[in-house]
Amino acid sequence: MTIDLAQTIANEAPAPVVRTRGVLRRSLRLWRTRIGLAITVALVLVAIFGPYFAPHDPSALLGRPYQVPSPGLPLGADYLGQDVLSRFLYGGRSILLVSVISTVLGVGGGVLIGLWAALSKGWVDNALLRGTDILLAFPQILLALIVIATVGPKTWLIVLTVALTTLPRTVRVIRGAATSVVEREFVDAARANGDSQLRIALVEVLPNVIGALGVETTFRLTYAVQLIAALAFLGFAANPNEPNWGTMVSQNSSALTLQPNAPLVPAVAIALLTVGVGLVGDGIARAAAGIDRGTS
Amino acid sequence: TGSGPSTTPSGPASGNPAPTSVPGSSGPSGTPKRGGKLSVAVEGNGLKDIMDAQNDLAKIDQARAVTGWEPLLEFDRDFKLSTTGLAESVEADGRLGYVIKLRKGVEFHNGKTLTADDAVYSLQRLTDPKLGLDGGTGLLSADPKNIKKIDTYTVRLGLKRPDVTIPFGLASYTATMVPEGYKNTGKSWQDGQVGTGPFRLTSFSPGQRSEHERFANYRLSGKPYLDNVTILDIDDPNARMNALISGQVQAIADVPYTQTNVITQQPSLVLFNNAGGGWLTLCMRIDQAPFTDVRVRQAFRLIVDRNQMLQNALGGFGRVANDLYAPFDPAYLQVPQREQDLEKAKSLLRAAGHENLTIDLQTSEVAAGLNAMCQVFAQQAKGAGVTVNVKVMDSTTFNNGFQKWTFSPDFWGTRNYLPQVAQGSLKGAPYNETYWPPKGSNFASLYQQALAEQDAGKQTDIIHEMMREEFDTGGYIIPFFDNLVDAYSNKVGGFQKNRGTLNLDYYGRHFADVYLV
Amino acid sequence: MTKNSPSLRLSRRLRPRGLAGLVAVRIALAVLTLVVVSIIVFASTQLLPGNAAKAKLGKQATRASLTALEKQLGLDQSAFHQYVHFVGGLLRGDPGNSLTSGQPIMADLTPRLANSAFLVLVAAAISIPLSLLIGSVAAVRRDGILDEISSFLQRVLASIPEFVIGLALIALFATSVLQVFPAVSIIPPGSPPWSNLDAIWLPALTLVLVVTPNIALIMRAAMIEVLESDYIESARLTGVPERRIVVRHALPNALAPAFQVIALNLAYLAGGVIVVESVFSYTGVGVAMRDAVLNRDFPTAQVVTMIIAGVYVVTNLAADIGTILVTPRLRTRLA
Amino acid sequence: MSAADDGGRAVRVEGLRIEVAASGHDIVTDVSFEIGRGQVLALVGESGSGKTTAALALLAHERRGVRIAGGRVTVGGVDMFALDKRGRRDARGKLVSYVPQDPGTALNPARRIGAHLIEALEVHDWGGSDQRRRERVAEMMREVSLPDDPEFLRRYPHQLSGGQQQRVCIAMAFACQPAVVVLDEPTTGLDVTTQAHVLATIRRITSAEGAAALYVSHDLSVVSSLADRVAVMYAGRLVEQGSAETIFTAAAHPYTRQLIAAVPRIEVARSLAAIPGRAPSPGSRPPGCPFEPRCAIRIAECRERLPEAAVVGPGHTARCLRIAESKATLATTTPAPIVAGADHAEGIVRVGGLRAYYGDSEVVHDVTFAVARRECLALVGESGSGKTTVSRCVAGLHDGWDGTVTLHDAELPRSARHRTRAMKRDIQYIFQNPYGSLNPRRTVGQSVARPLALLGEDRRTVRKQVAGILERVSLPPQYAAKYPDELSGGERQRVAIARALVCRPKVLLCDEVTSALDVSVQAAIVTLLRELQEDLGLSILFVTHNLPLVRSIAQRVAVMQDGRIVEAGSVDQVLERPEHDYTRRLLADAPRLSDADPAPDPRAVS
Ligand SMILES: Nc1ncnc2c1ncn2[C@@H]1O[C@H](COP(=O)(O)OP(=O)(O)OP(=O)(O)O)[C@@H](O)[C@H]1O
Ligand SMILES: Nc1ncnc2c1ncn2[C@@H]1O[C@H](COP(=O)(O)OP(=O)(O)OP(=O)(O)O)[C@@H](O)[C@H]1O
Ligand SMILES: [Mg+2]
Ligand SMILES: [Mg+2]
Repeated sequence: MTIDLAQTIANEAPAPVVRTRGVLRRSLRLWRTRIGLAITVALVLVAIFGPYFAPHDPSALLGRPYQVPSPGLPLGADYLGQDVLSRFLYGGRSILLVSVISTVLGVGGGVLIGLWAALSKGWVDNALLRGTDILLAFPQILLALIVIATVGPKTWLIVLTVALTTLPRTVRVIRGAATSVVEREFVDAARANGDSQLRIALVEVLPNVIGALGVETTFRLTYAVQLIAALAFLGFAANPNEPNWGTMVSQNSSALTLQPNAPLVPAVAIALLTVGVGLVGDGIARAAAGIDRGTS
Repeated sequence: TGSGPSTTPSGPASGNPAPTSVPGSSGPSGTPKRGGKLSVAVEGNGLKDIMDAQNDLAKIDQARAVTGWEPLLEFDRDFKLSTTGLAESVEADGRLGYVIKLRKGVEFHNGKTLTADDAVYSLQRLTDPKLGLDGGTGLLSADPKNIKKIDTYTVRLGLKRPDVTIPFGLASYTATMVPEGYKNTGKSWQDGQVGTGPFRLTSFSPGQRSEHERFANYRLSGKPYLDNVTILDIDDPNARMNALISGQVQAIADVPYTQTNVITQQPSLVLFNNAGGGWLTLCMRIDQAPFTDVRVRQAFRLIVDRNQMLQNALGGFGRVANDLYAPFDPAYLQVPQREQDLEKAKSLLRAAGHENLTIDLQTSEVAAGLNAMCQVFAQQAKGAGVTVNVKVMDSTTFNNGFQKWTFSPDFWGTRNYLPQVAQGSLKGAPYNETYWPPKGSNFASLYQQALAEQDAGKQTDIIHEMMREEFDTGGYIIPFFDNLVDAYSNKVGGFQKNRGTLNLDYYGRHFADVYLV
Repeated sequence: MTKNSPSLRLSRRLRPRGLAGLVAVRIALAVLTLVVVSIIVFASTQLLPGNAAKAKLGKQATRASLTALEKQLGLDQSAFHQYVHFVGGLLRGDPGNSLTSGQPIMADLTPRLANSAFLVLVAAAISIPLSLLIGSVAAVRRDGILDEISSFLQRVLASIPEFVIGLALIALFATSVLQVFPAVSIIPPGSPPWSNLDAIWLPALTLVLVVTPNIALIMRAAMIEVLESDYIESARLTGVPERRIVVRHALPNALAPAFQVIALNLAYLAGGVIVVESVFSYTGVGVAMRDAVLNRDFPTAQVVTMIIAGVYVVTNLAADIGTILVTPRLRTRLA
Repeated sequence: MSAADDGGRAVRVEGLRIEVAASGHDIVTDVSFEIGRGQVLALVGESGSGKTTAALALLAHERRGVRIAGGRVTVGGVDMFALDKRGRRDARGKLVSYVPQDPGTALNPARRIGAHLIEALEVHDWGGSDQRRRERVAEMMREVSLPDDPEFLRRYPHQLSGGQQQRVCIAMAFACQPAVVVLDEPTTGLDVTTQAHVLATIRRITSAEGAAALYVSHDLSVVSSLADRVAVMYAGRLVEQGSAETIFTAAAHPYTRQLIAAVPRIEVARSLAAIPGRAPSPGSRPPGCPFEPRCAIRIAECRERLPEAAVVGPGHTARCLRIAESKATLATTTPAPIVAGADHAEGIVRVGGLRAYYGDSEVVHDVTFAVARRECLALVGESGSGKTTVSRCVAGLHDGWDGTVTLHDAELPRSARHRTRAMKRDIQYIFQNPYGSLNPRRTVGQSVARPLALLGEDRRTVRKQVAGILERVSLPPQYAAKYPDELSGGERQRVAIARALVCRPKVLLCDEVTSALDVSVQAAIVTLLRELQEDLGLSILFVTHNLPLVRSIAQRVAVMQDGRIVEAGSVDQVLERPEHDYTRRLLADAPRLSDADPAPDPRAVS
């Protein structure tokens, strides 16, 4: 047993619990949130509906490798002679799906464990924190590499790995945000009523850490996208010929000067997606901080 | 005694597909100049890099071996045997032996003179089955117990069975001569890594680099021109390109096929494109469904649009092939080019009961263009109603499954027909991926006949019969012969085009011909 | 009704006191973490389909050679015995031979470690003071135009994958636009990393661009929280000059949260080098790790993992101790 | 800053107006007052009335989002608003200094006490030499009754108690011998004993240093022993000003009078008069008299025009049109019999031999008491004496305890988790802080309905009962849809009480339920609890450190010190004839309102 530094620091300056009702709405008033949301929505739309607008089969061989744009191939061809535009339109789905699923899994699990730790305190809390410490000792990419080295690059494995690297960070953030909430008396009131631990966690505490959760989710999502893209870049993608923004960057990264569209379009898409989501997170963070400070 | 076919210089096989001419491959002119240091980046194998004069696993190991060591015979620029190596002559001595006369006055880096003792040791080491050296793969018929010194400069190489391809084996770039007692002890390369080549190895770090220093007493006077050569292991082709562009190295092996324009756009760089005899192939295991049915194999060969595959997988840097290998062999079989015929493919598949076939194609980018070739094939197969799932994996997994995959690609270097059959198309051949020949075939006995046949004309007939069988029913889909595409700075001279087996003109013929301008 | 058993109370009383005691506890926990990490790392190989011997022999595996190699690698022993052997090797600094090269792992890794450590330290030495400065300035001028722009840019930078940054830097400074820095970081073996400074600029710059925004954003938030606090307002109302308030009053209180983030980012750097080193072909542990994974060189991958985990644990330990030292409440509680 | 022509005044505030920067709504409107040298002016008013905002204007300081929009503040002859940035900085701490409300957060946790004190002198270059400054620090430490040894000065703030921290802040404020010191509720966070010490310190140091003081407080009884003059603030305006004696004995404004009437008296049991309604927030203040909506004696005119400050007596002004009526009809004290018929025979809750632990330290030792039906037992004692711990043990919220707690003779399991539904229903707990005890994310209705839902009631019954119980605590039914942040503190505490009452408990545990509230709101809550006790026959354990309040609510009282009950008995007996020293000390330290006209003065009407 030892003192927990994070907790002590948190206790030292007890941040007023954010009046979370309105954090999200208030964040929408910030220009950065709006820009972020616009970017994110645009890219999500591209990812979801892109395939319906793709002019070609994404794996059809339509030109010479790295053919420069022409009327038939508005963004030119990639390393294999496939249409960059069609592959771009198809390529958002899987990266979005994989990163969203793994983020949901990781953040979901992290929220449950984080709340559990905050509510339990004592040795349970300590044990859970140690557990996250152990997971954190493997940097994200390293953990992913170890798992891939063991089993090979499978989609479900990448999802689980990214979720697993997301989890401990979420645990820490949520636990940190929740420690000041669980000290509040309405939690005691619920306990005195005989509410179950799970209900207290989900109904009483969780809504009060929505601000932190919102920020955390957006950040984790950007890291998930980055991690998946980085794995693809290092050559660990589940199915390299499936159109996917991450693999597109790595497969075509050499054509930066020859046919810049091929690597740049997906790279910019990834960057915009993460920047968009990140800006939304930043907006939420600022709105929450603004409410904390009593300003808007 | 008649000389073996290999020592008989013969012209290029008449029907060979002509190498595509590629612009931008003219080197700088000028006379060679002494001095300077050359850095060359070659694709390596990371920590798997080895230093053994008679063995190689990756291209970078080749580069190192040829820099410091030489074989008895050599291939000339037309892929014909020449006696410019360490042997003055290699003569057949009956059906079961060759007599090798060593060049006199050849000095090792440590000052010792090359003698028959060294040659006997070298040949015994090469043919030691326990060592499994690459340099020995062309000497499988040799009898290790029957390698004898005749005098100080003469050695007799006895054979277990008649084999006229032995001189080819002796010309392999890894069939080098090492001093007696040579060992690849790994740690103590400083003491033992001694050869007769133009450069002496001075340092070696696996996965990183090796340093080579000019050997002043090299047997060709005036050569080499360079003082030092550094061979860098840069695995990532983009990084190699970047290193060349930013001037960190002066030459690189293997420019990615799709990126040659990057080189040609730079006035200071030279693209060095060599039409070699190497080939990429898709291997169908004829002993496994669905390829047990010859009609499926035939259908798959008809699926391929070879030209499109060449353009899209190799960016055009190669020549369309006809499901046959050994293009530089004088006996190469001339048959009409096989073209894509999806209708015929479909009807063959229907007949074989494999309509709407779905099959996995396991691949890994163990050679440039393999994955692309597989993906192009998958795309083309759609036209015949065949679903090909390309499974890309890391090289280790892929290599671990070598010879286990039902359908997978592979790559081969330049060889003549019979040596190639010995490597990959016989039962018991070390790299037989297609499990050729089929039951009931007389392919193996034809091979034995051809090996023993000293009459070139008769041998050609036998070879044609073998090639015909492979062309009709074989397990290889050979869409093209790939070119070796390298690049160097225009400050470097001395690289010359050849039909060679190795990059950068055999690494500038041991880097002896290369100079800085 | 005896709620508190005597043994429990006794154990509480045995809790170590004093700074040394706390540091001892922290170190013990760090060691414990490393032990668990080592068990996980070791266990991961046991999960492998096929073992290390098979991975090594690959193409040429035959039954006999496999058994022989298994014996040589100790794979025929019990898992526990193998684990003890594994940890023993790590502790002795001789964790065995690489499966790919057959050479001692540390022979290859030691110079790489020096290179990577130098790269990370250079990146840290630039990014930590820089980010603390940017974060503090942004907090002091918060919501001003400077702050808005700088935090927007930082958010954007923090969101771009590191390999994209690396590739962009290569295009910008080494190949396409300018050719002022080398694109590939070639460090001759045997020479210390600082003798090849030009090889380090671009990778270090990449790491700096990746890490700085993370620390700066947290520093900004921590600093704002401190600047909003009552004691800062009190100091203002006592007439303390603003500069002094920022430097003497606010900064020490913002450092504790910053330490934690710095530790996390240093640990990130240790992992992030895998990608960045790959982009620049930098001869470091990151590339060694990537190759080890590609080649299924488990012993090497295990050692690199243990090293990086060790870096994480040590930086965290340092951050914890640093936090204690800058937080009087914690420091004096122990006195 | 020689005060040449300030006519003996240390501070002069004229027409001060402060607004919310974003909206332009006034927080403080047209505030004028003066403080003579060496004088203490108390600025009183309920929460949100603008006291802090106005007080900080003396230092020309605007809090974030707030703007000083008009008026003049002269301190020691210096026009504070005319100063530039640097001038203000020089003035702060030297000419006018500030003692914040919460010393716990006002001292930098990373800096030593000595550094704080030295810096306060150093930034103004006070004394000229370090030696001189060190002497001054030692002198100040003695003046605030703290040790002046270097060891103590090397301590960090968290190593001091709340009272010590506040005394450090006071020492800092007086260190440079300012003309005026602004003290913003400096004792609110402290228990009575500490509060008494700090008040004494302030009294002593103001006269010793000859400084004027502006003392901000919402607690009239605290102010009565300290202030020379009192200014009453309501909704951003000063509604009444006068000498302390006048205000406490002859207040003119209805608000002041009702405020005084809401203060519990230790001497006499009385029902506390609450002021109905709530104070308007900035932006929703009426154009007429701001107190009009809540005023018992309002007339139509009150709504139309803002009353001017009328002179009532020497140095006594009030902003009211109905001063005479106010004095005639509004009593400031209402003695009333409050001792109800507690059923002493029936001990519903019995606590026997209770020992409670935190970790390995025992903080409650062998506590025994019982609460009968329809009885209110007050548990009093200074901070840290274990009051909360005892009540949490009874409620099952703290499970580190030995001993017995019985309800209707049935022994209760230690933790609420192991208690039956009926047990949980019968004992309900109301928390100290109404801001913390309601989940900000759940509506009032949801919060109140939760205990019922747990008892398995169906939807419709639940809804009916919620509406009923809200009415019982005087909240309109539509409040069920509101979120806590839309409610005032008093309303929240009513919701908390409603939640506790909704499942008809037998026993209510109230932990300092009024300490976070203004006196006028406290009066309303106490009245409500008393009614409930009467009507429903509830037993109440009322934890408080406010002794006067005990008089107004409890029948019996138990005094706790260091985890033990040192004295127990009927309220009258314990408060009037205390037997234990500790009780006597508590009584002596309790602030008293220097009383007050017992009945309306008939002469004032004429
Ligand atoms: N930055 C701000 N923006 C908007 N309104 C504010 C701001 N600061 C204070 N107010 C409002 O001004 C009013 C007066 O606040 P102030 O803190 O001066 O009251 P107070 O009398 O000191 O109250 P308390 O007794 O609770 O300390 C309150 O209604 C508050 O909501
Ligand atoms: N969570 C805790 N952990 C350890 N000790 C505690 C804890 N809570 C309270 N204590 C200690 O228990 C003792 C009794 O505290 P308790 O809160 O019951 O006092 P109280 O009389 O309610 O005080 P207050 O008037 O300040 O509310 C105190 O000495 C306190 O320091
Ligand atoms: Mg206030
Ligand atoms: Mg209490």
